[in-house]
Amino acid sequence: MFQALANPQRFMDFSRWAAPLVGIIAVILIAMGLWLTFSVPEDYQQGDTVRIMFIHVPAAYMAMFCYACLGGASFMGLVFRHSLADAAGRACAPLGAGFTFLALVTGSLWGRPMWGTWWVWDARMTSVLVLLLLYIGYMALQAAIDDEVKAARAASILALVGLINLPIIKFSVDWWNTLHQPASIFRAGGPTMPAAYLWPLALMAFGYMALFGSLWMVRVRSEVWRKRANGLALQAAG
Amino acid sequence: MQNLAIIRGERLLFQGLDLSVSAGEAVALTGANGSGKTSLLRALAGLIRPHAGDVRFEGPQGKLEPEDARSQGVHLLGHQDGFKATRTAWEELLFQVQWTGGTEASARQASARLDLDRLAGLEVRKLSAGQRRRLALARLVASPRSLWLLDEPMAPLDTARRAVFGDLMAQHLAGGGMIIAAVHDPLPIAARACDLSSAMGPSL
Amino acid sequence: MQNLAIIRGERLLFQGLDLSVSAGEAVALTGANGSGKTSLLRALAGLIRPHAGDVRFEGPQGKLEPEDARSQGVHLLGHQDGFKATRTAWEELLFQVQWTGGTEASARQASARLDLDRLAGLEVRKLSAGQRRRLALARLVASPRSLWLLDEPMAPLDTARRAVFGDLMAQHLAGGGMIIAAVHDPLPIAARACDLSSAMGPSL
Amino acid sequence: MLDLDPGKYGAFLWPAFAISVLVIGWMVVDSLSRARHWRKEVERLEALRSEAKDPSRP
Amino acid sequence: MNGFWVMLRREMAMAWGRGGGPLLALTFFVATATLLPLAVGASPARLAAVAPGSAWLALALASLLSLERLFERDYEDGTLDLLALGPVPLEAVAFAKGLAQWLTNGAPLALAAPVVAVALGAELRLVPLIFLSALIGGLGLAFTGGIGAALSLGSKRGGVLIAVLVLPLFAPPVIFGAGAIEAFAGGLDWHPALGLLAAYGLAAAALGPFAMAAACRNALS
Amino acid sequence: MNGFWVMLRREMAMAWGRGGGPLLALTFFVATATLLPLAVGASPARLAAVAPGSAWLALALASLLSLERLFERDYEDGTLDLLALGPVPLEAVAFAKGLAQWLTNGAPLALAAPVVAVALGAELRLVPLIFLSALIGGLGLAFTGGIGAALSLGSKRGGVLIAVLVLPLFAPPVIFGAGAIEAFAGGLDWHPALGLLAAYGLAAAALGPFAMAAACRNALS
Ligand code: HEM
Ligand SMILES: Nc1ncnc2c1ncn2[C@@H]1O[C@H](COP(=O)(O)OP(=O)(O)OP(=O)(O)O)[C@@H](O)[C@H]1O
Ligand SMILES: Nc1ncnc2c1ncn2[C@@H]1O[C@H](COP(=O)(O)OP(=O)(O)OP(=O)(O)O)[C@@H](O)[C@H]1O
Ligand SMILES: [Mg+2]
Ligand SMILES: [Mg+2]
Repeated sequence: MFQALANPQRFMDFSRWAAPLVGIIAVILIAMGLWLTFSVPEDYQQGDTVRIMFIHVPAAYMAMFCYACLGGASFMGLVFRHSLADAAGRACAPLGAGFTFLALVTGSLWGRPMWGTWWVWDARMTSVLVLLLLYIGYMALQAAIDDEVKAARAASILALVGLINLPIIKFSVDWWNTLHQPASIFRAGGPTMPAAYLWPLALMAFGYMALFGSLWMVRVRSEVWRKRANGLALQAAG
Repeated sequence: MQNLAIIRGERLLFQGLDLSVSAGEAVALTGANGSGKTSLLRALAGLIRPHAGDVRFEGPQGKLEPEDARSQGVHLLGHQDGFKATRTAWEELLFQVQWTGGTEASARQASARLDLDRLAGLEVRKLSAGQRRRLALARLVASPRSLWLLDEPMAPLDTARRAVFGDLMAQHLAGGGMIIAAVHDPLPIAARACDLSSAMGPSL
Repeated sequence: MQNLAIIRGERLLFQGLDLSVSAGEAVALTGANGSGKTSLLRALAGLIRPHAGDVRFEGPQGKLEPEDARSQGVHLLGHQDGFKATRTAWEELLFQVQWTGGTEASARQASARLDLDRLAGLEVRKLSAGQRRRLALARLVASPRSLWLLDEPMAPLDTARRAVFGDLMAQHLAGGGMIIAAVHDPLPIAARACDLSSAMGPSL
Repeated sequence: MLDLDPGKYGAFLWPAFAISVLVIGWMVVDSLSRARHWRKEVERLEALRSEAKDPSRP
Repeated sequence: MNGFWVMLRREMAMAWGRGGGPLLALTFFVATATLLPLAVGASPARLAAVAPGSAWLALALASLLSLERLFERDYEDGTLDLLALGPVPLEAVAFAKGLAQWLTNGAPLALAAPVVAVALGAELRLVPLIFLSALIGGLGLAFTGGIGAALSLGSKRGGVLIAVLVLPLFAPPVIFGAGAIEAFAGGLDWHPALGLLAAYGLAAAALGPFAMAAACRNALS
Repeated sequence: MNGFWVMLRREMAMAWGRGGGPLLALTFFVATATLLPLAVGASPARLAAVAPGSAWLALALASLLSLERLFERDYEDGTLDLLALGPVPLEAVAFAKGLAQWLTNGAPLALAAPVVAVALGAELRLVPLIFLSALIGGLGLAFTGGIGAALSLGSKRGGVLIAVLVLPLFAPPVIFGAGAIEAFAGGLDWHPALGLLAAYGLAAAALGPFAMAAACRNALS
């Protein structure tokens, strides 16, 4: 799979139909998820605010998932020196930053009615903020070095170093007792959430994932084109 | 502007040096390593203060204030050329030219003259040693100042470019300019020799 | 250590360059500005990765790993000499010598050889261009490495010092060393010429 | 059966959804417009090149 | 005066140039403000009390970091030689540099300061004053900071040396700026503190360039 | 391993060398700690609450400032070329640099941290723990900071970019370090936090050199 797609031309051929297809799947999943989001009963404790969960939790998962992808792409780029891997990394970062931002904002909008505060500096939230800073650092570093190959390699090193933040985010709720919920889905012993909430959550989560997949492919495509355009411009300049 | 510079520098390195340069004249400063060529050029530019003696400038209308003469009539090109590694060659050239009193048009001309047009968009960091030196020389050509103080200007240039630079210097002199250049190899133009080694103690 | 280096570099700058140097041989790299002399030297030192082709080193006992050969057998002297402006000449020399495998005694000898003893206590910042270059050359002499990669080594030296440096190079070659030097002026020793301009497109 | 009245929590619920729509919308628009821009650029440069290569055409 | 504009334009271009410019300064600001609660603990009451002051502290430190490069690069690469031989005196060059520093770093930081303060728990009504004091204060920080940057030219440990030279000079604006906010929050008269802050900024802008130019000349000779 | 010692000795000599060395770092530390009360107001209760944490914050920022020079000078003046051709791999060079940074900056700052904290009003019984946590934390700060310094080589705005890259990496040690002190002060178990701090420092020292060396090679090429 990786070998096959590592060839830019083959990737372009594949993503040409895959990107729109996955995009359509994303729209369908999110539409169904939204429908369920507003039709499940209120939570007896949290009331209507529980509906924020269906956009908060998927965004939070995606924030971490994108960073994992970024780490994977960075690793491939560093080891195999493949330009498509660099493009893959570059494509992850702004999307990941977007989802992280959403996780922060929706979490904070949920925290106000639930905990009575917009923001507390607990470990979970802070480590998510650190994740956003890492995304920004990745993009800033890439922008600050002009040589593209060097920029990509430097940013990849940073991405790999930043990977340690992922377990910190994941386990922060277990290591420190904080305001934030402990894991109720991905935990040893199975999910503890009512099934009625599990469905919209799963739909939204997969919808977000598909959306990311589709946009990621679009962005990698534009990276490939950008490289090609730069090459052509250089040729034209002699 | 036609200047006449009368110079009497005196430093621990050398004493009682007398040197005067008039319009159209070139001086090739020679001397062993450490004999004070660079120091002399910097003293002429007013960057260091001579231990004794003084530097005077004269224009066609008589004496000039050293500050005015230096801020309008002197180009100093030392080992360091003042280019920012991450800006493009053209951005840097344009700034240096405008700063020293030239215009965008003259910068463009100088860039053509020194064969820099194809390098204009490159970052300075990527230029080779000789390309970078040519960029520095372009400033001298683009903004007219009458006294050029050059510190080993030709070292990194290849043979063809040395000839071009020789032409530029000859043209500057023909236009009434003055050149004082510290060199180890002979200049490609006729120049009065001034050997600093004779004015000082043992070489370092 | 007696090395045989076989080099096949290939870059956007030049293609299909083949060059091999064996013990006791010197190569004078020439070429117009921007023809890739500096890039070639850096590629030989392993600092940049050639676009295609590879660099091989051979010792008396056959092939050497490039890493080992470079970490023990190569001296690179570029435009930048790696001296800290605010440390003294001796401190810097001693560090560079020890780092490249020499000893304090050999540093002392090299300093005497290059006439640096009187400058040893000065801060590097205060050295003149030629004095500083001599300090850099002292490292080559003090720690024995067989391949010298030199980038315009002689530009700032005065005539007397060029002769001294010529002797040093001759001695290095006589001891089985190798030299690849990028130059614009001829070297003061017999050297095989290698012109990069011929292997590339139009000069920049 | 859609429950679109979150009561007193509307002030938190709706902004959360609105900002999600905005950010996701931005991601979509930015990705697509970038791709479009560079695709156009490649096409333009390729057209230029084929013109240059083919001197018979005006 | 043409030379002054050439200089100012170059400085602005270099600061805003490719790579983000003020964005990076902002990010640093935010990050510093993030570490504070981690360090002093997350209790909201405790944080809210120190919020405006800490925003000011972060402002001063963020300015400090971007200051180091103000002259050093130009000194090392020979630009300063060129600047000394230009059409306007070094004093004008120094003024242009300070001004550009204020416009490209101080102003964006002033925009961010209220946001950070509110995030740390400051009251919303403080926002305009925090912005204003940060903006005015930035002027003083830029010009006094420039003095430190020029003085430490050619020294071995520029960064830390600047900090040591400059922090005492930063104390008054921090006192006045944070004091004005404190006074306003406590319902007291905040005008005198703000006036002092403005006076300090203007004095720094008026006198700083002379000190900077003298320090540069000294480093060159 | 001889090369490693040569390198370590040089780095230490340059840091301690004429011009102050750690003294300057200490002064910066003290000055930052001085600005804090100015910024947040001098009320003793308020200050005492934030004292140990602020000492930690100042520690992180002081480390940050001295980091900028770790690789940049060597990169610009060609020393890094020489180091790349030395007898030991760049990873060992990076380790020597990080270690020297810790010994010449981290250790003195760790000595000063308790003093500053007490001056700001922390209780005396906290002193040993503040020292210990600052010392251990300094290891993590030195090595993660080195990563940022190496990554930003060859970029346009070294100083601020380092801050942006490094501050997120500084967050965990600040959390653990300040957390340990907080726990101790509150009578809770402070061992886990200190253990995490040590783990972070050791992991940084073990893995950081690889990242630094990779970044340096990348910058050189
Ligand atoms: C800005 C503040 C917040 C941030 C940064 C944040 C971050 C995160 C992250 C990263 C996750 C996924 C972690 C995992 O997989 O274990 C998550 C999950 C979750 N969050 Fe938040 N959160 C915030 C506020 C809130 C609030 C206020 C609530 C509810 C009152 C909340 C409820 C949840 C729930 C229920 C989960 C799912 C946990 C699971 O099932 O694993 N979050 N949040
Ligand atoms: N700041 C200083 N303090 C003390 N001595 C200095 C200082 N600057 C230069 N020197 C000494 O002054 C002498 C002259 O230096 P200068 O750079 O002028 O020589 P030069 O003639 O240009 O030599 P080269 O041909 O090597 O460039 C040298 O011996 C140098 O060591
Ligand atoms: N990082 C880079 N990116 C793009 N081009 C570069 C880079 N580095 C060097 N070049 C280009 O490569 C060419 C060769 O440069 P190099 O420094 O090797 O030349 P040189 O033969 O040493 O010239 P000189 O005699 O002027 O020193 C130059 O045209 C230069 O502009
Ligand atoms: Mg000289
Ligand atoms: Mg060269």
